[in-house]
Amino acid sequence: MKFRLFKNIIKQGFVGMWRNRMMSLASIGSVMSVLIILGIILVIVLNINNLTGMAKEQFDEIQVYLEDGINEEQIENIGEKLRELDGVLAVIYQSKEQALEIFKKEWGDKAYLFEGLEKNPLPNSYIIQLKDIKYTEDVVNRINGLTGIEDIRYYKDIVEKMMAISNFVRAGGLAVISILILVSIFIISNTVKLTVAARRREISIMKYIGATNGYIRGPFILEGIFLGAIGSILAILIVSFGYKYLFLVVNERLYVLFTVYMIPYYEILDDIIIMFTAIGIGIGVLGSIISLRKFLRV
Amino acid sequence: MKFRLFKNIIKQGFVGMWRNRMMSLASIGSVMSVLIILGIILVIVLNINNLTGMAKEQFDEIQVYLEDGINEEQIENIGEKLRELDGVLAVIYQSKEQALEIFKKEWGDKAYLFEGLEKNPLPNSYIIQLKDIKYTEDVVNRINGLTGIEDIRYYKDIVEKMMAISNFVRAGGLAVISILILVSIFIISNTVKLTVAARRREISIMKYIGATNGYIRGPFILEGIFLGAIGSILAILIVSFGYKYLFLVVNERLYVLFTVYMIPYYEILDDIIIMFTAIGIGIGVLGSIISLRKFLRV
Amino acid sequence: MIDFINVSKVYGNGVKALSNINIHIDKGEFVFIVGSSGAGKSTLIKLLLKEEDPTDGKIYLNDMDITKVKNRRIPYIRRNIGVVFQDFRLLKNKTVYENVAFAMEIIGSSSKEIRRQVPMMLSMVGLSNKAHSYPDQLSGGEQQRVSIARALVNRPTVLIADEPTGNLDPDTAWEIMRLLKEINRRGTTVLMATHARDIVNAMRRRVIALEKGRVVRDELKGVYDYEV
Amino acid sequence: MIDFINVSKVYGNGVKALSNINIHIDKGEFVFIVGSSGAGKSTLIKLLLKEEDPTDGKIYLNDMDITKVKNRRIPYIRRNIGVVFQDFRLLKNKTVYENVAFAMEIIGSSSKEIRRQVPMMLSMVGLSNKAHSYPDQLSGGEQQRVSIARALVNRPTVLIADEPTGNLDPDTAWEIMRLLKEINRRGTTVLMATHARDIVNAMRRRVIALEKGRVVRDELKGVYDYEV
Ligand SMILES: Nc1ncnc2c1ncn2[C@@H]1O[C@H](COP(=O)(O)OP(=O)(O)OP(=O)(O)O)[C@@H](O)[C@H]1O
Ligand SMILES: Nc1ncnc2c1ncn2[C@@H]1O[C@H](COP(=O)(O)OP(=O)(O)OP(=O)(O)O)[C@@H](O)[C@H]1O
Ligand SMILES: [Mg+2]
Ligand SMILES: [Mg+2]
Repeated sequence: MKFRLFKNIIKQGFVGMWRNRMMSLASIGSVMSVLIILGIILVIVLNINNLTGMAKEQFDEIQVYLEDGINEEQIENIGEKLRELDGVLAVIYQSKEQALEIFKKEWGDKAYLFEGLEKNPLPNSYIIQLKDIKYTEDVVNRINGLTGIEDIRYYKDIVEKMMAISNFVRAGGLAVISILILVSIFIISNTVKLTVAARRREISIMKYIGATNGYIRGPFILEGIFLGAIGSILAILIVSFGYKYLFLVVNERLYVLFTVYMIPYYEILDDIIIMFTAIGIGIGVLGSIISLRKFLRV
Repeated sequence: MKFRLFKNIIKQGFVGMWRNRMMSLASIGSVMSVLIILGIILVIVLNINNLTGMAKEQFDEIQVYLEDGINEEQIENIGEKLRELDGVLAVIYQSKEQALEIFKKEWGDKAYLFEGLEKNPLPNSYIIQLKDIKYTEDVVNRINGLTGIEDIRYYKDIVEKMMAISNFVRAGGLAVISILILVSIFIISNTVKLTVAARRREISIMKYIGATNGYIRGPFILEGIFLGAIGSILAILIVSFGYKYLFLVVNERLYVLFTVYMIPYYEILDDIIIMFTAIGIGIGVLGSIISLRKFLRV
Repeated sequence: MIDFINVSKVYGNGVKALSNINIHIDKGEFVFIVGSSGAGKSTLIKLLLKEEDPTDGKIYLNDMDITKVKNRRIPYIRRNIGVVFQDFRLLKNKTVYENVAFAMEIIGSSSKEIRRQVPMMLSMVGLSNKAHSYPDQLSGGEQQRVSIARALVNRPTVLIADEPTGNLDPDTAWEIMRLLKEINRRGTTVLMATHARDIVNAMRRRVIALEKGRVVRDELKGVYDYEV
Repeated sequence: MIDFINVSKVYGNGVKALSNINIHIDKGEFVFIVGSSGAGKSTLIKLLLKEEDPTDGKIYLNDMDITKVKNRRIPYIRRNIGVVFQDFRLLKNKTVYENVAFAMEIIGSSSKEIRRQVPMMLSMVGLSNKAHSYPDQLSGGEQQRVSIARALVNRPTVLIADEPTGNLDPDTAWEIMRLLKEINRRGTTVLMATHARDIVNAMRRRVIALEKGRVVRDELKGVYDYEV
C-alpha cells in the first residue's frame, strides 16, 4: 500500500507539472534566468580572481644586489644563506654581465646607446623566487641582516596593492554571489508561492476529502525538484556553451593578450554543473516547502 | 461621468494592490531584484569601460626622435609641420638634456650608474598628443614622409590591443545588459501573469456583468505602474547607497591605486535614477498588458 | 425582444447541448425554463450572454443580432441584462455592498445614486445586516441573494436567472419570487431556469421545457410537468 | 455515533452561527437538517468536518472527541465521512473519473479496486457518459452528482450531504434520494441539510430544524414545517 501511495505521488508530480504548463514554464524560466545571471557573475569573478592570482605570481620575486667588492666565495656564501631562508622557493644568480645583456635586450634597437659605457655599471645579483608573496616581509628582514648586500629590490608596494585587490575581488564576488542566491530563492519561492496560491482551492479540497499533508506535499515538492532540475540543466547548457564560445572567440581574436588569462571552459564546467544542479534543485525544494506551509493549515 | 470612471479605476488600482498584498510584495521584490542585478552589472561595465578609456588616454602619444645632426631652425620647422597634422592636439619639444633628466629620474637612486656616460646618448624629440587614439596610423604615416626624423616611437600594438579590449568590454557589457533586461521582463511578466491568473475568475466575472476591457485593464496597468515604480525606487536606493559605500571604502583603503579609476558615485546617480525608473515602470506596464491579453477574451 | 432562430450548440468536446432551438419571447414576459439536469438550460442562458457562441443559428436581443456583434460591443449588451448565475460569481475580494455597487460603478453611476440604490436592493433581498461581509463569510443562500441584488440593481430591461432559488429555503424562495414578479410587473422581461416545481406550478406563467437540448413543450400558463 | 454537546460557534466577525446545540445521532440514522437560509446548517456540518472549530462545547464522532484531535489526525477522521459539499468542491484539473478515483487513491486503494468501484459509482449517479469531462464542462446538476459519487465511493460510515439536490430537477433528485436511502439501509449514517420540502415530507425521517443557530425542532418521522 505504501508503494502504491508513492507511485501515485510521483504520477501526480508529473501530471501536475504538465497540467499547469504555463506556470511550470514560468518557474523553469525563473530558475534558469537566475542561474544564468549567477553564471555570468561567477565567470567574471573567477576570471578576475584568476587574473589576480597570475599577476601575484609574477611579483613574488625579490632581487638582491650584491656589493661590487666581494669575491666568488662570499657570493656563494650569500647564495647558500638565501636558499636556507623560510618561504624561499628558488634562488637564481645573475652576474653583472648577464644583467647588462638583459638590459640591452630590453632597449632593443636602441641598445647602441649604451655601447659607449666605460665599464658595466650594473651589479651582480640574486633573484629569489618566493613560495608565496606573503613571505616577502620576512625574507626581506632576514636579508637585511646579511653582509655584502648593496640593495634589495622587491615589489612591496605593488605586492600589497595586489593583495588588497585580490582580497577585494574575492570578497566582492562572494558578496555579489550571496546576494544573487538570496535573490534567486526569493524569486523562485515567490513563483512557487503564486503557483501554489493558484492551486489553493485544489489543496484545500484535497484536505477536505481526507488527504494527509504528506500526500499533498509530495507531488508539489517533486514538481519543485523537476522544475529546479530542468531550469538548472538549461542554465548549465547556456552558460557553458556561452562561455565556451566566448573563450574560443577571445582565443581567436585577441589571442596574444587574453587567452592565457582566461580560465579554459573545460576547467570551469564541472564546478558549474555541480553548483547549478545543487542550487536549482535546492531552490525548487525550498520554494515548494516554504510556499506550502501556509496552505496546509486547513 | 468619464471622470467618475477614472476615479474608480485609480481607486481600484490602489485597493487591488493592498488586497493582494502578498502578490504585490512578490512583484515589487522581483522588479527590485532584477534592477539590483542590473545595477551591479552596470556598475562593473561602466567602471571597466572607464578604466579602458583612461588607459587609452595615456597611450595617445607619439614620440618623434630627431636626427642628431639637424640645427635649431630645422627642428622648429619639423615642429611646425607636426602641429599642422590632422588629429594632433598638442606638440611638445623635449631636448636631449630634458630627456636625460627624465631618464635619470626614472632610475631614482640608481641614477649614479649613468654618471660615467661620455656624452648624452639620448636624442632630441617631439612628443605629440593626439586628439584621439584612432589618428595614430594616419599621423605616423605623414611623419614618415618628413626629413630629419630618426625614429618614431608610438604604441601601436598596445593601442590596438587596448582598442580591442575596450570594444570587447563595451560589446560584452551591452550583451549582458540586454540579456538581463529580457530576463527581467520575462520574470516580471511571469509574476504579473501569475497574479492575473490568480484573479482570472475576478476578471471573467467583471466581464460577465458588463465591464469594458478598458475598465478592467485600467486598475491592473495602474497596479503594474505602482509596483514597477516602487520596485525601482527601492533598487535605486540600494544600488546607489551600495555604490557610494563601496566608493568611500575603496577611497579610504586603497586610495593610491583605485580612487582615480573608479567613477565617482555622484556621476553615476542620475543615469541610474532615469534608467531604473524607466525600466521599472516599463516592465510593470508591459507585464500587465501582456498578461491581461489572454484573459480579456471572455 | 428575445429571439432564438434555429439555434444549435455543440461544445468543443462534441457534446450536443442544444439542437435547433426556436423561441420567441416578448417584452414584459415572464418565462420559466425547465428540464432535467444537463438538458441545456444554462447553455441557453450562456448563449444570450455571449459567454458561449452558438454553433448554428441566430439570436436576437432588442432587435440586434448578437451572434454578429463585435467583441468591443459585448459589455454594452451585457449591461442591458441582469443575470443571476447558477454559481453566483461574486467577487471574492469585495464585500457584499461592494459587489452590488460594482455593477453600478462600471456603468458610471454617480456615487450618490450608488449610496441610495445599493442599500435599498440589499434590504429587498434581506441582507442589510451582511452588507460588509465578504462572500466567503456568507451561507449558500445568502450568496445567491447577493447575486440577485446585483442583477437587479441597474434596473435591467431583461433579467435572466439560473436557478435563483436552488440554495434557498421555501420561505426565502417565495420572497425572491415576489420580488421578481414585482419587477416583471414594472416591465422587465424575466427568464428563469429552475427546478422548483412548486414555484412553477403556483405561478402559472409561460413554461418552456427542454429535454436533451430540444424544446419539448412551450405553453403559456404552464406547469412544471404532467406528473403533478 | 455523533454527539453535539452544548456546541456554539461565533465566527471571527462576530456572527453567532450556532448557539448551544445539543444533538445525539445514532449509528444508522437518517437525519434531515432544515432551516431557513443562514440558519446554521452548513456551519453544523463544517464543525463535524473540522473545517471550523467550535467556539464552545464538544463534538463526538465514533466516541472520539474531535474538538481535541491533533492536526495530524484530522485527515483520518475525514476519511470516515463522505461529504457532499454545498459548493461541490471538485478538483478543476481532474476529470470526473479522476475526481472520484482521487478519493480512493488518498486512502491507498489498489488500482484494481479503483477501476471496479469508480465506474460503478458513476453509473449509479447517471454520469457514465461524462466520465472524461472536466468539471467546467458539466452542468450544475452534473457537478453535484460527481460530488455525491465521490462522497460515496469509499463506503463511509457517515455520509454528510449539504443540499445535495439543490441543483437537481425533481426526477434526478428522487433518484439520488433512493441512492441515499439504499446506502442508509446498508448501515451508513446519513446527515442531510436540505431545503427540499417535498423530499423531507415524503421520506418521513428524523428532522432537526434550526432557526438562527438554535435547534427549534427535533422529531422522528418529521416534516419540513407545519405550513404544509
Ligand atoms: N463547457 C462545456 N463543455 C462541454 N460540455 C458542456 C459544457 N458546459 C455544459 N456542457 C454539457 O452540455 C449539457 C447541457 O449543460 P447545461 O449546463 O446547459 O445543463 P443545465 O440544463 O443547465 O443543467 P443543470 O440543471 O444541471 O444545471 C450537459 O450535458 C453538459 O455536460
Ligand atoms: N466564514 C464565515 N464568517 C463569518 N460568518 C459566516 C461564515 N460562514 C457563515 N457565516 C454566517 O453564519 C450564518 C450561518 O451560516 P450557514 O452557512 O451555516 O447557513 P446555512 O444554514 O447553511 O444557510 P444556507 O441554507 O443559505 O446555506 C450566516 O449568517 C452566515 O452569514
Ligand atoms: Mg444549469
Ligand atoms: Mg448552507
